[in-house]
Amino acid sequence: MPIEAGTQAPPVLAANRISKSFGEIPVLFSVDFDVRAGEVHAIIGENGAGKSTLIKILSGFEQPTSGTIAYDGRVVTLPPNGEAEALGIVLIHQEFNLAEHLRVVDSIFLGREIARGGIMDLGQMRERARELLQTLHVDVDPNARIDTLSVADKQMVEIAKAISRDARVLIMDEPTAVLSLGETETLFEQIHRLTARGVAIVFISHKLDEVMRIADRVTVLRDGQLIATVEARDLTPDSAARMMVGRELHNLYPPKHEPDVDAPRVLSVRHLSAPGIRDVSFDLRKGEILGFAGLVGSGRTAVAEAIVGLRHRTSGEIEVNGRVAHFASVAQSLAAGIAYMTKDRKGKGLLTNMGLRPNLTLLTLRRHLRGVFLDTGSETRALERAVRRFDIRARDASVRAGQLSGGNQQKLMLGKTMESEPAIIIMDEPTRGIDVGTKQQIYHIIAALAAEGKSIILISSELQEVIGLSHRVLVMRFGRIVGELVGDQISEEQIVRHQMGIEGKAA
Amino acid sequence: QDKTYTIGVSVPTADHGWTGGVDFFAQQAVDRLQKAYPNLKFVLATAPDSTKQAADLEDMVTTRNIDGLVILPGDPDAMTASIKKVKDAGKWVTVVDRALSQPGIPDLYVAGDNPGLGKTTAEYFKQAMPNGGNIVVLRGLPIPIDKQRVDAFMAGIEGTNIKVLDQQFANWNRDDGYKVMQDFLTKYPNIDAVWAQDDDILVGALKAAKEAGRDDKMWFVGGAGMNQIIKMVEAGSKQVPVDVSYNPNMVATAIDLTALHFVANAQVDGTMIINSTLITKDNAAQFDYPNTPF
Amino acid sequence: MSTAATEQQTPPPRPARIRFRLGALGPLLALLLLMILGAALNGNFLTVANMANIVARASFIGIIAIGATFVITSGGIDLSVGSMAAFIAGMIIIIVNSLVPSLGAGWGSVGIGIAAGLVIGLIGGAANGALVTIGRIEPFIVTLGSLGIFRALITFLANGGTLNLNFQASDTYSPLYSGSLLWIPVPIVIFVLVAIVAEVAMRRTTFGRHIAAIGSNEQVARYSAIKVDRVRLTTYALQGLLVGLAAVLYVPKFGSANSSTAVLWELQAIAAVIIGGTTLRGGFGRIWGTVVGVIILELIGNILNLQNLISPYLNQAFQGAIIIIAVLLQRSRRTTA
Amino acid sequence: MSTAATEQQTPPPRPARIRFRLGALGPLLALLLLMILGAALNGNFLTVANMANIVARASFIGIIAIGATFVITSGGIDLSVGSMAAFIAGMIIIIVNSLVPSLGAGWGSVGIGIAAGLVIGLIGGAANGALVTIGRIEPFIVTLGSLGIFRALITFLANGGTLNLNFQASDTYSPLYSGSLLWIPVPIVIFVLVAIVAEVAMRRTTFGRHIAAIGSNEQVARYSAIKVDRVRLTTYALQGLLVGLAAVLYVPKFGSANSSTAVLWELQAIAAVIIGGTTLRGGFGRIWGTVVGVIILELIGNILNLQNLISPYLNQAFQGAIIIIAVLLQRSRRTTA
Ligand SMILES: Nc1ncnc2c1ncn2[C@@H]1O[C@H](COP(=O)(O)OP(=O)(O)OP(=O)(O)O)[C@@H](O)[C@H]1O
Ligand SMILES: Nc1ncnc2c1ncn2[C@@H]1O[C@H](COP(=O)(O)OP(=O)(O)OP(=O)(O)O)[C@@H](O)[C@H]1O
Ligand SMILES: [Mg+2]
Ligand SMILES: [Mg+2]
Repeated sequence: MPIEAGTQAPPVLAANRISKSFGEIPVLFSVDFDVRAGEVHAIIGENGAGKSTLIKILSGFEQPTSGTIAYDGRVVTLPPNGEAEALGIVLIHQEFNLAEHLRVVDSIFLGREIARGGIMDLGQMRERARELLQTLHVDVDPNARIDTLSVADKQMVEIAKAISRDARVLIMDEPTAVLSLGETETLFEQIHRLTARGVAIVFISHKLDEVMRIADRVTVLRDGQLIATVEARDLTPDSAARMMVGRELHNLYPPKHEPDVDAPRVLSVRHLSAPGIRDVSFDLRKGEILGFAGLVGSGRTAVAEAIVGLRHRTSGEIEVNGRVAHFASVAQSLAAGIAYMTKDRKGKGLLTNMGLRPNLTLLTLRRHLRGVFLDTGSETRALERAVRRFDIRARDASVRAGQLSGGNQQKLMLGKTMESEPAIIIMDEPTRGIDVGTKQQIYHIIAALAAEGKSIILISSELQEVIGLSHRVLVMRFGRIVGELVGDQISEEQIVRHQMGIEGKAA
Repeated sequence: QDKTYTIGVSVPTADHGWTGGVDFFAQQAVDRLQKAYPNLKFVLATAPDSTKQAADLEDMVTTRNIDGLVILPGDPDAMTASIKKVKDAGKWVTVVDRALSQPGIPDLYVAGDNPGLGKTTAEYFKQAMPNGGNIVVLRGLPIPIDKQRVDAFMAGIEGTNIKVLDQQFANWNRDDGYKVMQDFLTKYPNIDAVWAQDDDILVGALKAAKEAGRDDKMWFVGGAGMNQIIKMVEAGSKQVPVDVSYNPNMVATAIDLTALHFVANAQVDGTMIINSTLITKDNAAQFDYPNTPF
Repeated sequence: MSTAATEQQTPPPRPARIRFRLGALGPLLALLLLMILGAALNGNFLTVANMANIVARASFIGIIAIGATFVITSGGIDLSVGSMAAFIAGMIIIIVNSLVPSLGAGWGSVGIGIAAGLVIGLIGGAANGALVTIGRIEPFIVTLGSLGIFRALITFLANGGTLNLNFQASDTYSPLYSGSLLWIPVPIVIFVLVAIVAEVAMRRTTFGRHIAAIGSNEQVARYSAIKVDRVRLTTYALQGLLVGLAAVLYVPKFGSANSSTAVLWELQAIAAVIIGGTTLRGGFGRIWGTVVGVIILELIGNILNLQNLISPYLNQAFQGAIIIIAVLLQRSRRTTA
Repeated sequence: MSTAATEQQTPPPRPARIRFRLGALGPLLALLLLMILGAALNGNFLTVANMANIVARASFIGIIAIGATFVITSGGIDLSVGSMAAFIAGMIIIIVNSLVPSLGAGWGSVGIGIAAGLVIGLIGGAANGALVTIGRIEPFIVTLGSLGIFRALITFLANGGTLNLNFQASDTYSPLYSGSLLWIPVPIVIFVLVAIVAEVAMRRTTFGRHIAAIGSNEQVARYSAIKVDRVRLTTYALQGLLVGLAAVLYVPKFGSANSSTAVLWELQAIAAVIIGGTTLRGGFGRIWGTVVGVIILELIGNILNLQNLISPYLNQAFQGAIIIIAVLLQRSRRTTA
């Protein structure tokens, strides 16, 4: 049956004057929000604005401190812990909600197994899982264990899981943060399919171009306040940014200062091979920002991890400042002035059950020793510095890292890496989940670091930032470097062609 | 007669049949004497290990102001120092069963006779198999009293044709007695007799032999005088012709004597050895105590 | 583009499958090596009789260890199983003895005793579970506590000594241990049945999935609308029930129970579970592995008794070494939580 | 913007302190209640003598439990401490006795014995650590194995009997247990010193921070340039050293060692650690809590000796109940891994 989509339809799910506090800490102030059948309603806002909190309330994972939820016009109290899925309200969490020991198929159906009398129909489950993954063009074996998947694949499994429930309202919290163009396109295909069927979609993203493309309406939050809800077509990236950040956002990317050609090589990688990569060679010069582009799974992280000694190196050589180096551990590469910032902040970056201070200084504890004892005072000062420099927003200093908003966790991780004041910094998806305002800050920080003679390897699936920041771009495909772009070759079109293998060395 | 005395009684936790018997008889004696003599108070403590038993002694002296102590030391060597402290504090000390590593500490020593148990058993084996035979030995836990028993037994059968095919620890426990015996039966096609050293082990060993259908091809000797076994001996069982007494009741004797010292200041000091005697069909009746849990 | 997407996802799940096979190999390999060792040491080792002995002995701890596999997979632990078994055995004896005068020594009394044993186990286990889930106390502490409580209760019931089953009653009862079904000893039959059911429950039921999920990441399980506390409690109740079953099989063996019954069975059960490849931190468990683990443990004791090379004083050392080696054969799949 | 940020940022971590205080309250509360109970039961309970007894007793397990706190905080476990203590005590006795003929029974021989004891502990612990880190075996299994090995070795050394310390040597040695420093018994002095140093190490050193990080998320620790294996190994070595120290204090008290020495100390130590509020899954540990935990355990035994109400058979039950209650007073801060 045809469902009249878009603006005329009545709201399926609506939040009226929702407020929320954690303890005595308010994070939402009487926010109104609704989503209609067949529409895509995007929520944008700075890190810590309250987006995730709002949608957790909309899906029952958190209860509002005050205000009401209306479902099909009726005021309801949503059941907790994802039981609202039974009502057709499905949430894709910002942080993965997957158990590492389980297999893909088990994760997709967890809590919703296809079973008769408690006995599961494994065959059917595997079949359904395979179909789902195919519709998403994800080629992972349903029997593969989650902990063997790459971050992007995990995200796609989450999406598969979500669309497997026949949702009436599907809420996605930054689903594209870890996806590259390819997966993002597939996701959007599915979103169109669903909206055509009258499913209401709530979509959170910091990538404004995506929002412009996919959303019918856009709601802007700032510091827990509802700023506005507007038709997407009335919105320009600049106006959106202004509403989010509360100020004009000119020149997102700072001007590039190419390092002079005779700048010394600080890092040379020769014929490096490791699990996931084959025969990778490149140079990094003092003061250079070297971008690594490539589809997710193309081996960029593998390169980084092989360099800093996190991944076993099968062959090849690394020179730092002209001297051959063999790093067996992060400690050694750090001592040589090379720092690596992981893209897996929850699994490898932060101790989510610990405070901000121990997280920030974990990499560099020795700097905070007085004699043999830790000087918590100097740690606290370091935290204050980092908070100012990276605009880390916690409602109060005692929250555990896991309680920070996603983007603020990312900022904390940036701060942690920078604490080590490395000469060479490898950043893996550094702005993953970070709002435009802060992105701008971080881009300027990166440029400044380069300007003062630090060298940066920038791994990012967000082409714009690779293009906007890099002096030189290497494109990877199938674990090999398939192209090098310099100067005005650095363009979206060129990079994509290399990524796809339409151009450049065969992989 | 109006002065009241407190007697501390410290015994091992009931961690197997025999110590269970000790606890039972100690408790019984305490209840009996408290009724009989209103001016006697008792403090009964059971300890799973020497750390706890040492602690118990300290507590009895410090917080219960005992006048006398009756102790069956779980590990006499480890307890010697602690018992000496009690003695030095001027308390009467009665030691039961096991000899301390330092002579002259107890006022009264009611000695169990572990070597005697091995010796008596060896005597019986010698006269029961004059032309020798193949036997297996199921030992207790690897602790000194076990060693004393086994060494005495080995010495006893020295020079006879009695051949000890094998010996393994069965930890004074029925399950282990059962397992070890099962494996001995697998290992040795002909076994003429079994020394199980303790009646709990014996129960397990018997069960194993019975299941293997070989219980009629061999006879068994246990030790300690567990009621269930006494009854078998009394009934003239072929598998279990005799038992060797090692009576947990000795703790009651010690408590009685100590009580006498206080209420009647009778001459009870010195050493008193409770012999390990052979229990046969004829004298079994006098070892068959009514309603004992042991 | 989609094609590209499919292309670029390189490796088929080869790694996964391989790891699994290797993991599986571990305990079986250890088992095999021990069998060879045993056969080399003693000609009677491989006899049907000896093998039957071993499996029959393994059945008690085996049944308990199967329960422990569920508890551990869900991220818990139960130290109370040994003393709970002793307590239940004691209760069965007391109940049957008390019924004999009125109901006689037939299956009437014995049947009630057996039923009671199972029920007590279920309740005892559920109590542990309730303290863990509702009380929110570390399972280690809860069950260390109940270990003490059950052990004390059996000592108290037996008045420090031994509880003996009424003689006629034990004649009725004993076939349940010493009897055979189609030439197979009853305890073995029951052990195998329990193992099969458990294996299915672990692999093919939602219950099995849910405990693995809880053990792997409780938060994820909770967010997946799984009734975490209820499932947890169920694993402990199930453990209790199986302890009850083990006790039901144990009573006819000697017709007695005392304070030294089933001492330290908990350690053996847990060791068996881990030797079998279940991860102690939870999230992954396999029943058949546990079964192999229990057999390995029994084999060690058996082999030690069948040889004359090692001084009995060193038995424990040999045992310890074998346990380590058995696990060394399958490196602990340490997945960071 | 940054200003805004700092505003939101700075407020002193009030909630944090509250959370902490609540967590802390638990063991202290249990301690207090037990003290009151003891005082009510017996007038001599609160005497200096009795208190001194209790703390002095607690020192053995206490010193070991402090080591266990580090191991457990880093996400490991060590079951071998009890039998390792017995083995080391045996070795000390053997070494001292063997030296007496040549060096006499003075501090020469005793000193060497003590040094040897500590070194053996260090090595033993390091061996456990190596198997866990390099061998990648579940610590539970490694230490269950070494538990058996150490226990067997002491049995073997004592040839199934008991090792007794040479008499003159023990006269030299005994002050180390029964002596006093400024009216405080030596074992208490040492216990307190160890506790203070450990508390500082846990809170104020990189080592303490690193083990917490490893226990909380090993991957993150590795990516944060922490030498995970080395730190892990260190915790086990440290545990071993402290076991050695406990043995050094044990020998002069009991002057002997055999296969039944220090049985099940591991369970008491772990119980104390958890009663103290350290999380068994790792990531959070506190030394002073462990100290309180050990004292609580000793208090229970002491209080049971102060009264005649409870049948000795039920001691264990009472103990178990108290342990559970003590932890119930501080709900386990279950952090979902
Ligand atoms: N469980 C919690 N306890 C305490 N504070 C919390 C908790 N969850 C979120 N907060 C706080 O609430 C505020 C809003 O968080 P939220 O995750 O909704 O922000 P967000 O808009 O999703 O940010 P991001 O774009 O970075 O994901 C943040 O300041 C965060 O620190
Ligand atoms: N330990 C490993 N052994 C074998 N293959 C691996 C291993 N780790 C990763 N791979 C494979 O190597 C390829 C690259 O691995 P990786 O997970 O590092 O992708 P990636 O570097 O994260 O991709 P990107 O960082 O570019 O998004 C993937 O196909 C992955 O399956
Ligand atoms: Mg968010
Ligand atoms: Mg974000």
